[in-house]
Amino acid sequence: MDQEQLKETVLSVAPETEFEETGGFLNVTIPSARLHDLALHLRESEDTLFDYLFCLTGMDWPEYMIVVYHLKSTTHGHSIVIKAKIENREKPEIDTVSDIWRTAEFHEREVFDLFGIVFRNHPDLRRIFLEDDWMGYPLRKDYVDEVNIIEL
Amino acid sequence: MAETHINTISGKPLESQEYLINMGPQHPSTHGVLRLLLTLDGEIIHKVEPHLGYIHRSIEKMCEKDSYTQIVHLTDRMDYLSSHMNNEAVSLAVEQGLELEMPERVKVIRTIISELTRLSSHQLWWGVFGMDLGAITTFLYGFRDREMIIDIFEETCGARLTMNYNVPGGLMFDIHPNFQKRTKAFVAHFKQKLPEYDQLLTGNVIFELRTKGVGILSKEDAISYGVTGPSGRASGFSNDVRKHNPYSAYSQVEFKEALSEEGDSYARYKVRIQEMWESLSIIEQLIDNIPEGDYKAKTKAVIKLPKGEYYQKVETARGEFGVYIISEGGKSPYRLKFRSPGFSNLSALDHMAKGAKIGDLVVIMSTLDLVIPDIDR
Amino acid sequence: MYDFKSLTDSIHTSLSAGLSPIMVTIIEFVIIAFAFMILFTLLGLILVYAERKICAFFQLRLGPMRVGKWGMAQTAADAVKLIFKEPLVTKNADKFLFNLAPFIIILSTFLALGAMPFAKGLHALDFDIGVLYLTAVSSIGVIGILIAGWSSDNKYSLIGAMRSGAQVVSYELSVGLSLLTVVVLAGSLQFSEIIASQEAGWWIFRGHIPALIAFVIFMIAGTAETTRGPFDLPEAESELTAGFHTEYSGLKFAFFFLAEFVNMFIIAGIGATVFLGGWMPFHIGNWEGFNRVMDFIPPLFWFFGKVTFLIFLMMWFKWTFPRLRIDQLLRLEWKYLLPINLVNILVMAFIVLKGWQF
Amino acid sequence: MKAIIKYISSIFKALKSLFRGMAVTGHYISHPKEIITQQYPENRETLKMFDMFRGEVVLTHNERNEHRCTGCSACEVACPNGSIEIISKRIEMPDGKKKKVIDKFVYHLSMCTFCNLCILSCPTDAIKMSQDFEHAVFDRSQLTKVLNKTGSKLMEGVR
Repeated sequence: MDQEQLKETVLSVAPETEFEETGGFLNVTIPSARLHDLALHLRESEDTLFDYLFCLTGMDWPEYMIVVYHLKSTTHGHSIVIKAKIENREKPEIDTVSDIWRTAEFHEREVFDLFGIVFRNHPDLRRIFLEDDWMGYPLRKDYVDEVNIIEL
Repeated sequence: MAETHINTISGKPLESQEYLINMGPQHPSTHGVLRLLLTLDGEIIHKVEPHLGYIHRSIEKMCEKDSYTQIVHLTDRMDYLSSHMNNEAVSLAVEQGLELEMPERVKVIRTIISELTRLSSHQLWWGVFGMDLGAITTFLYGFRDREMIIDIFEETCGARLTMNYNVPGGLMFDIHPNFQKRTKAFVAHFKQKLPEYDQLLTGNVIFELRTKGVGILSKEDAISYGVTGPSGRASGFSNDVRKHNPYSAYSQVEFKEALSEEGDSYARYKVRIQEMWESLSIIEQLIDNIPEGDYKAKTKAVIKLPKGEYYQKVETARGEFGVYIISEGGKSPYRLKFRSPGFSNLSALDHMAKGAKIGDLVVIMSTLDLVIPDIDR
Repeated sequence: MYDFKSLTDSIHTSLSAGLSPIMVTIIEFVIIAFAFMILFTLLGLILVYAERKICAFFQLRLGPMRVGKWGMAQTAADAVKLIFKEPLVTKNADKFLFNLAPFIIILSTFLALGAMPFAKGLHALDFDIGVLYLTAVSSIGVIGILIAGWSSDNKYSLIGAMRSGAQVVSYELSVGLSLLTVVVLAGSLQFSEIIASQEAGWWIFRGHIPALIAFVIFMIAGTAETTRGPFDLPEAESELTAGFHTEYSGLKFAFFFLAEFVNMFIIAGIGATVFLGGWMPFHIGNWEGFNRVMDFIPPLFWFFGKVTFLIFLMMWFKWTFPRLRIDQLLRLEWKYLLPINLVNILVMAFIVLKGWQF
Repeated sequence: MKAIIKYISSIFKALKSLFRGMAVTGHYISHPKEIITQQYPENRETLKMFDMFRGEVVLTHNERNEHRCTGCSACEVACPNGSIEIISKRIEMPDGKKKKVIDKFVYHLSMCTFCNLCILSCPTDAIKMSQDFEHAVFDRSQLTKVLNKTGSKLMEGVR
């Protein structure tokens, strides 16, 4: 599928989508509530068949948070980047996609650990790198830790 | 799990408990500080729960403060066995942002050193794999051959492991005059020694018993878990970045993507051995054809990436390594994400080890070729 | 020619001259006990050094080189270190059993060592059921391993102990049966008679193929019984860290360590005695001249030469092969070694019945 | 019958594969010339590192105890982990002008990752990597070094 067709497919599921082409991929920004439906559609639909989630990134912007999903189809060879925008920066929540791609289970735990984004329906949402009693979420931009972060 | 067995004499149910074992963080076969919480029933594994973070250094956070030239040396310390490829990924991502075209010489040298790194990583893996199986001698044989590659690195790049030879915009220095001679000597040497690897392990009946049918990962699962690299290719998941998205000089060389269908530990082993042959062939094709030219493109002293997003993936010895840079136009990235192959490969461990025995777990872990700093970052 | 009987007899007579028979027996006991203790220590030191050197040469290394010329004093230095090391006991360990286990293991090796025929007349315990005795006492060691694993309150140790229980008990069968094959040939369970029966040639050459098969099975099962690689599952260090002796340190660990090496010597010793003629020189049929020359080499050299060869073979196995998995290990015993062994004994019995052996 | 033949042939195949492995190790034990390990530290005299090897940062001095460091702090900026600290001072030149020179070139070996970025950034080639690799000391404070020798001064003509 070329990018135009992909756009149409995405629009048919999530009409309020914004598109952007950067970094060699088609970037799709959607509200977080739409994510699971879109992901499931892209995974299951015969024309798209995005079966390989190769990168899952959390991002902290001043007003909102974003979870980025890099998808690729091993049969069709096309790629897409979904950016799910979470408006509530203080208590971010989003649906898990670990039921669609198994690898997301670990990656979502990592994002939860470092950004504090809660993935609803995740089978085992715990901190993965840090200790269970760690305060705060280190990769957030407003995280301060005077002991461990040395400013050069 | 806790099943109820009936005492055959008294007829009363026996109570049994789950047997929980901490494998690691100090354990000879976790190769670093990986901690696995095993749930056992006798020798049989019911659940493997990795507990990570013992060597988490928050490299992604550090990158948000560093300049692009400084970021490169941090990637050495993630997957230290494919440090050159990691460096290359960051350099390529930055060059993509700067829209720099590399001189041919840089591309070829980067490819040769990448393949040498892959070879050295696979040699170490082979040695360690034998050791995990109990054949400790292989460890030294693998290291003997690896030492020659490390010497090449030391002479050209200045360090043995954490080379930091790539810089955004080219290479740190030109290759050493001895580079070609040494590399050719190594290729000739290793072509003789690689059959010995087969003789010692591949055909061995005990080795086949230990690996065949152990830790089977189907193609669907490999894709779903994002298991890449030789581990994924052994399941039939064609994912070689060098083939699908060629970078550096990979489009100029002929090589086969080592694939297998079985998806068991033996297939993963064979794929890696096959990859060593392919790497040797790639090096042979390039080593005499290093074009003349600059070893570096012109860059500004302070590199500032234009606002935007850049994703670059390379094939390391462990799989697909991705660098995702989000730049706001400054001299350091707004956010930088490393997609490390080990992390995704580890996520499949529980699935693969279910129902296997303790001895099998060691084999599965070893054939996944985990490098812990790569997982923890 | 080299008969130690005259030496032992002269000691006995000189002691009997002035002492009561009970005192003589006690003094003789003490002498033998000292001799065996010295032998045990020497064996331990030499074998550990040999293992480290041989393993190093297999692995393109030099091995210990620092302490003494060519690192000769390395094991002695290690022993000194182990003696002065603090004996640690885990908090919840069963202290009594924990301390008892190394002694049980060392006891079984001592008992087995006693029945070793080193040379003509140099033989502490020459029972008429020597083979039976040896297989019996050498399996006491597994009780020590089980106790050690159970009492150290360590989950790895427990798994290691359970593995070794299953392993040693199974392989005991093959060891016994492969020895029986030769017993059928020799017609005696007494070691001295088994050796004497090989005067015309060693059983491995005279017993046709069944003897050779029995020898191969004995070597495999014997290696398994000493829990050495490739059958070192109870202490598989890449799986169970150190298996049943994970929690032991200092002198108690040294006991386990020594016992492993002396057990290897015992297995090689039995193999040499039963299949390769023990101290009996290499004789070929009726070549008088050749046999005469061979007789000039002292029997002690023959015995230790054969044992060294077999030990080297066992080390070669260990440093070449990967380790088996526990179920494969048991499958090897019950599906391969045991049936082959049973058929082998039948064939051998048939051969003996027909008088076909050389 | 077929099963029995298969059983027996599997045994022979297994034994053959084992012997093949033993042949490899047997080859190496009988060829002691193949031994690859070195006797360090006995071979200290002959052990020479490659010229490119990055051991530690040194400030080169010539025989008149002069170095080329102008104290521009380019290396300090380039260093990713703060291993280099340059403490400069102002001295009065004979002609009455004040000039900035280095007082102390402090190098924290314990923090250095040997990435070579400082060497590349130096505009006057004042620092280089030495091939010394024996860094072990008994006290951590010894790893903080002052690289400029006492009494050294800037080489003529370097600016």
